[in-house]
Amino acid sequence: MIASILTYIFTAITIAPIVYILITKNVIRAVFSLAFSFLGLSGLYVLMNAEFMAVVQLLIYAGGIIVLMVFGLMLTKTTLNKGFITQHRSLFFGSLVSFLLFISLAALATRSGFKVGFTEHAGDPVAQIGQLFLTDFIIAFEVVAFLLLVALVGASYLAKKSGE
Amino acid sequence: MTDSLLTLIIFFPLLVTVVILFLPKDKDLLIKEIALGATAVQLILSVILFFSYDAALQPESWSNAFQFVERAKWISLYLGDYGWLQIDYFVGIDGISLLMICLSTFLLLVGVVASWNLNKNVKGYFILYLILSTSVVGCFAALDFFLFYVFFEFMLLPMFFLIGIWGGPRRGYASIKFFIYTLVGSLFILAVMIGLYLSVEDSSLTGQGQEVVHSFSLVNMMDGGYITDGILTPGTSIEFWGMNIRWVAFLLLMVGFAIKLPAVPVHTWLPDAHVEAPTAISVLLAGLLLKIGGYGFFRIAYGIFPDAAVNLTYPIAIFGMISIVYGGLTAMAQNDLKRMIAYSSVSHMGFILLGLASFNVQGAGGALFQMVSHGFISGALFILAGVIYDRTGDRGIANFSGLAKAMPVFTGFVVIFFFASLGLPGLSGFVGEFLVFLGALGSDYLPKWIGIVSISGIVISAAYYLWALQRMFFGKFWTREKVWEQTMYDLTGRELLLLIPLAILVVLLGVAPNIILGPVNNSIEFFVNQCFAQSQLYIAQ
Amino acid sequence: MTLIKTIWPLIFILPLFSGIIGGLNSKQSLKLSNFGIGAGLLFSIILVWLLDEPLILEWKWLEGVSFGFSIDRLNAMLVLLVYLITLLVQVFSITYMEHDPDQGRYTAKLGFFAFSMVGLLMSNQLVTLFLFWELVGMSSYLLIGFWYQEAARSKAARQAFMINRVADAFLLLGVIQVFNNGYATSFTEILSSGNQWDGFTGLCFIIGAFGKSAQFPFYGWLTKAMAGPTPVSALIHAATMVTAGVYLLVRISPVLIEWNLQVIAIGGAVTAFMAAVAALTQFDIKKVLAYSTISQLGYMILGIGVGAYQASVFHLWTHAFFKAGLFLAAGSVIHYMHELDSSKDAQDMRNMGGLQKILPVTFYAFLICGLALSGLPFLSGFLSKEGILTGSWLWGQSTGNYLVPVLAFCTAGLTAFYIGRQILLVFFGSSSFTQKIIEPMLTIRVPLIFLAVSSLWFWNSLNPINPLGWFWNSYLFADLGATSAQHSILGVLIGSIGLSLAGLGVAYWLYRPEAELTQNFKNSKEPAQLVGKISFHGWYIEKFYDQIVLLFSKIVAGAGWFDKKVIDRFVDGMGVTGVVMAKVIGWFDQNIVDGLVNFMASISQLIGRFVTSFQSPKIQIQIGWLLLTLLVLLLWFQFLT
Amino acid sequence: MMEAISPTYFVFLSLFIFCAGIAIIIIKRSAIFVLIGIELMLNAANLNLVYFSQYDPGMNGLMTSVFVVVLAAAEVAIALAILLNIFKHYKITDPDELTSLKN
Repeated sequence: MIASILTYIFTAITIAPIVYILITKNVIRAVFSLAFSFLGLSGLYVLMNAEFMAVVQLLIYAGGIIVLMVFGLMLTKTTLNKGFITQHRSLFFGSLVSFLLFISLAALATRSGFKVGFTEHAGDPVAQIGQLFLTDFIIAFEVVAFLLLVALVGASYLAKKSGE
Repeated sequence: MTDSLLTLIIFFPLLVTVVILFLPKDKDLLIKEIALGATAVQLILSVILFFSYDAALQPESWSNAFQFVERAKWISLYLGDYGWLQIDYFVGIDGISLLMICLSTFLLLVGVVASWNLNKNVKGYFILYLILSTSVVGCFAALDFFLFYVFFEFMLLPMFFLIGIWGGPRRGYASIKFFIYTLVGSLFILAVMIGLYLSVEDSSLTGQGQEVVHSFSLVNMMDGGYITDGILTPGTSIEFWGMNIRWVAFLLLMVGFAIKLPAVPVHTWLPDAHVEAPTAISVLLAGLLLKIGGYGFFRIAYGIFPDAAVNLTYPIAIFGMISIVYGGLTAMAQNDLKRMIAYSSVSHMGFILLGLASFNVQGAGGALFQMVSHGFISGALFILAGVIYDRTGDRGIANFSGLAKAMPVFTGFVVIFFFASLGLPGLSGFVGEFLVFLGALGSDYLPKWIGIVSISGIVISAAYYLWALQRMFFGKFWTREKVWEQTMYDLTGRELLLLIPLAILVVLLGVAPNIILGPVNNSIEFFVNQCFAQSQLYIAQ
Repeated sequence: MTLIKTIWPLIFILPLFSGIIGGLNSKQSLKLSNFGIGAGLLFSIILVWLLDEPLILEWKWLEGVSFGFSIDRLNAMLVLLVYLITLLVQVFSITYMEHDPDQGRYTAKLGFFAFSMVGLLMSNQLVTLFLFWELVGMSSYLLIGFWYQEAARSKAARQAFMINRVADAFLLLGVIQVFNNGYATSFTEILSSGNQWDGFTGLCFIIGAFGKSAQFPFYGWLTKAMAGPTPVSALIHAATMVTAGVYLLVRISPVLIEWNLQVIAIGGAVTAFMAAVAALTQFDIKKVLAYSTISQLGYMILGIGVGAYQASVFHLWTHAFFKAGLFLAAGSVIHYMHELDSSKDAQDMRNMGGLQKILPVTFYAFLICGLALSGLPFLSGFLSKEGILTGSWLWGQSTGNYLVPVLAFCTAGLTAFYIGRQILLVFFGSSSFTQKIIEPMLTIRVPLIFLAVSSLWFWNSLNPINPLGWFWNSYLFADLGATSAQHSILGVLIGSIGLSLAGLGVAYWLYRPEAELTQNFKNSKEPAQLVGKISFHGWYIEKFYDQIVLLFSKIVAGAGWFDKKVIDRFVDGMGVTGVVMAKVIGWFDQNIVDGLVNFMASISQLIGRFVTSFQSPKIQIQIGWLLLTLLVLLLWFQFLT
Repeated sequence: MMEAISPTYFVFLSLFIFCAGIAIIIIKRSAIFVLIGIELMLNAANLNLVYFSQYDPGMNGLMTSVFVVVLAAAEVAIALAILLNIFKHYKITDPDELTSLKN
């Protein structure tokens, strides 16, 4: 019973900041509210017994990416505070598209009929993940590693170039 | 010598274009002489053709109605379950196309002489000119629908550039309009061509495999070489908007060729094209390209769908009559001489529609004669309009008066050709109109009042010609710009060289029209009787 | 004789040669071309003398249509008449046109006219007749508009041709009807086969003939034709061209059915009367003669209608002489007035008077021809007019329709009156001119004398009273056999003489030199009261043409009520119909039909612009469209398949 | 314990987040917002993956979502670097003005 209440709380925590992002014109506030919504999400992951995922979410998303964005924001703003205010544009068109998409995908989802077979997990999920990393997903693991290397080197090179 | 004469006539100018291609650009005079030589040779060949044409031939069916026939396999593809696609280079003439070829070669020669003092990139001009002459003569001689269509489209290209580059101030608009207008027309013809192709099989070639060999040959189409269940096979029950599919095909052809003719609702490209085209090109445009439309009616629309033609004589005659009266009235409203002549051509072309619709020998003979005589008269009229334009750069009727004082010889020719065009008997204009009226009033398909209303056409044409004559040529000598008064010198040698043969021809054809109608009479009679017999046959099916 | 038989077609080509020769060297052109015409005259005299049976020459012009000439007695005699009058007119115009710069063109045109007129008379097939009919129309257009510098003259020429053209359209319709209904297409066959034509074809021919011979609805053009030089008016619009209509009707009268003949009779009578009334109050010397020609033509047509076509041919013959004489005399008067001072209008009778002593020969010629016109006995006019009057009287008795004879007799009186008035006004009264010029002997006097003498009676028949005594009668109509045994009725005889004498008397009483009418004639203006106005404006026939044109353009244009000013600005005869209506159609053609084409072009441009808006550079919009298409695909596969 | 909340709830939640992400991308004027939008869409996907990997013994969903997260991080890094460069050069971050691909 508590779980469902917790789920509702956490969904509220994710949805509220998103709605705020939609409304606000201020970029800084949007970035921070994004961080909050990531918190809500990690809470949900916990409820779905994916503790590893929750931690990863918190660590990388809330910690890394948001910080990166703030940095990016700060560097690209010329004058204090004015630069953060943006305007909305083709409001009607964007909302129309997203709303239509929402409607049709929702209709789609309801018609697809999920069959949920509930299976209990055995053992510690994190160990299992670690095992899986090095067994089934070994190729993906190596590729991602390599990709991260390239990305970071590229990013730093680009940033450096803009540095001089 | 006479077996490959037709191919020679058609492709000789093409050979000469190859020669001109290698000449350096600045040798203007040499190029002009070569072009003159080419068209002269072409004229001589067509004169030989005229005299070696056997007028006494009494054909029974279309297959042996044509002379100087040359046939060679051009394209034959195997299209799987659609059987064989057979297109061949099939060329031949009968009386109707003989006259058209002689007219076109003569006017092409006149065109070259008319464009003698041209100085803007002469080489390009004459290459396009000779390509045009090939395609025009080819069009008249083609007996394969595909070949006819190729020449028909091929004619548009040089014409587009000739008007587009060497034309008057608004040439861009005029040439594009001309090109697209006629292109749309030819789409209709293309549709019918494909329909016919799918429903006609060439029995002589089916022997190869068991599949059907479809062919484009007009002779098969005319002689009824249809496969049993083809789309356009006579007696089909396929309906399209409530009309028999063959009638729809006939109407499509009518619209396609009516644009070319031009008939009234679709004629607005002609005045623009004429006003903007240089003199020589508007002579060709009026002399030849309008006749392709008329020839198309004779050979294709009436030849292949006589049953539809018989039933639709009434509306066609109405359109012809409207063209005559409407064309005449709009000609009266023009204040540019060339535009007035263009609209008078629309009115004269209405006679052809009327002549054909009367579906009897006089009507068809009159329509054919009108095509030939209009070719000469309108050619001369455009040269005359060109004379004024060369001297002053302006053709407004209201801008001149009393030209007779300044240019008496020029006025003499203008009077001759104006009276020829308004149908004064004794000149060739009258004969065509007289025969068409004879046909229209005597035909048992048309009510009398159509003929009577179109006779009012000759009064209207008299009105606008004499009005223009009086405003421009009689009265005190005055020109809008003072500077023009010095440049109004009388006709030069070259212009006389053009106008005298045309004047002689116009008088000769007026006094003795049998010179050209005599040899052609058998084929006209055969054309009308065959159409009638075929139509009864098809209707019976 | 056989030589004549072979080369007789040459006869109508001769004037063309003389015209061309004349045209080339313009100085002595008139003298040169006289030889050509003289040769033609000689040739025709021989022909008339030797001819016994009709000669026919025919060749195939078109399929089923042949082109042919033929000479029989009637047209041989008329050809002789044409050549004679042309010779006289050419001799006259040597002096008349001596100071005119381009005489060459004048001779060429005269030659061309003579060629087409003789061609018309000699043509046997109807198509040939129509061909020369139009050529005659064209040559009259060229001759009326000879002095083309003056816009008014060339406009008159154009209007004359247009009105002729309308009548010729009907003639063409008639000719085509003849071909289509299978009637006989040549005069020789008509004479022999004689199967009756249907009413409509007959009517078309009648309208054609009425147009050329300036009968009731169409006579407006003849007064306009006076714009041509006077010798031309004498030749064409008195003696030769206008009689073509009469000739045609005489030729086809055997095949016309009953009501057609009645139409001819009534048409002729009405025209004769109207023209005579119109001639009463004219000021222009040539206009009076023009109206009198119309009225005499009315007589001839009337003669054919009532069946007395021998009398009408006889009248045609005599009328040619005295009317040509009158015109040439008027020409010499105009020439004299022109020499005097060319500022004043040389043709206006108001500044003439008392020319009797100054131009004696002209006066006597004018007097004799005038009296011949008025129909006094001992003159040719009387004989032929008598024949027509008796014919109409007999016809009146037989058909009970007395309108025609009554009109004929009134016209006889009126003719006498207006010719008397003209003679008195021009030649008698106070002569304000002193300087006496002697007309050059040969060129002016000889033709006048010849014409005056020829209008005496003995040229035509021994007995001055009996209309049947015409020498040519037996020659012309021997083979046809005189139709009705005509005898001159005493009553008609006395009636006609009485009427002409009365006419002359009244004219003398009103316009005698000392009468107050002649005194203030010098400065009299247009008649005020209605009858005078009707007569002066020639029954408003020209105004009537303009009204038809007006009405027609209103009906056809159908554009609301045209205000008077707009119409008046455009009123110049035939042009009005075309201009007003054509402008509307011209505009329509430009904007609607052409506009449609441009509209199609602009639609494609519109669609083009709309589609490009999708590919806008903004990234977000592109993302949006991307998702939208994704959505559409989704829906398509999910819901619709 | 999860039966209380039916799977469609979570699907609807992730769907909402996804569409919000799209709306943000299209509506907002600043490039940063576009990045935010992308992050949201990725998270929505992760949510689904994680939720359904509960029922998958092989936990594939979880694995892929981890990879997604890693990639998202790399992607943001690169995006921001590019953004910095653009800002350096054009002084604007509004995607509308970034229309020419020259230099």
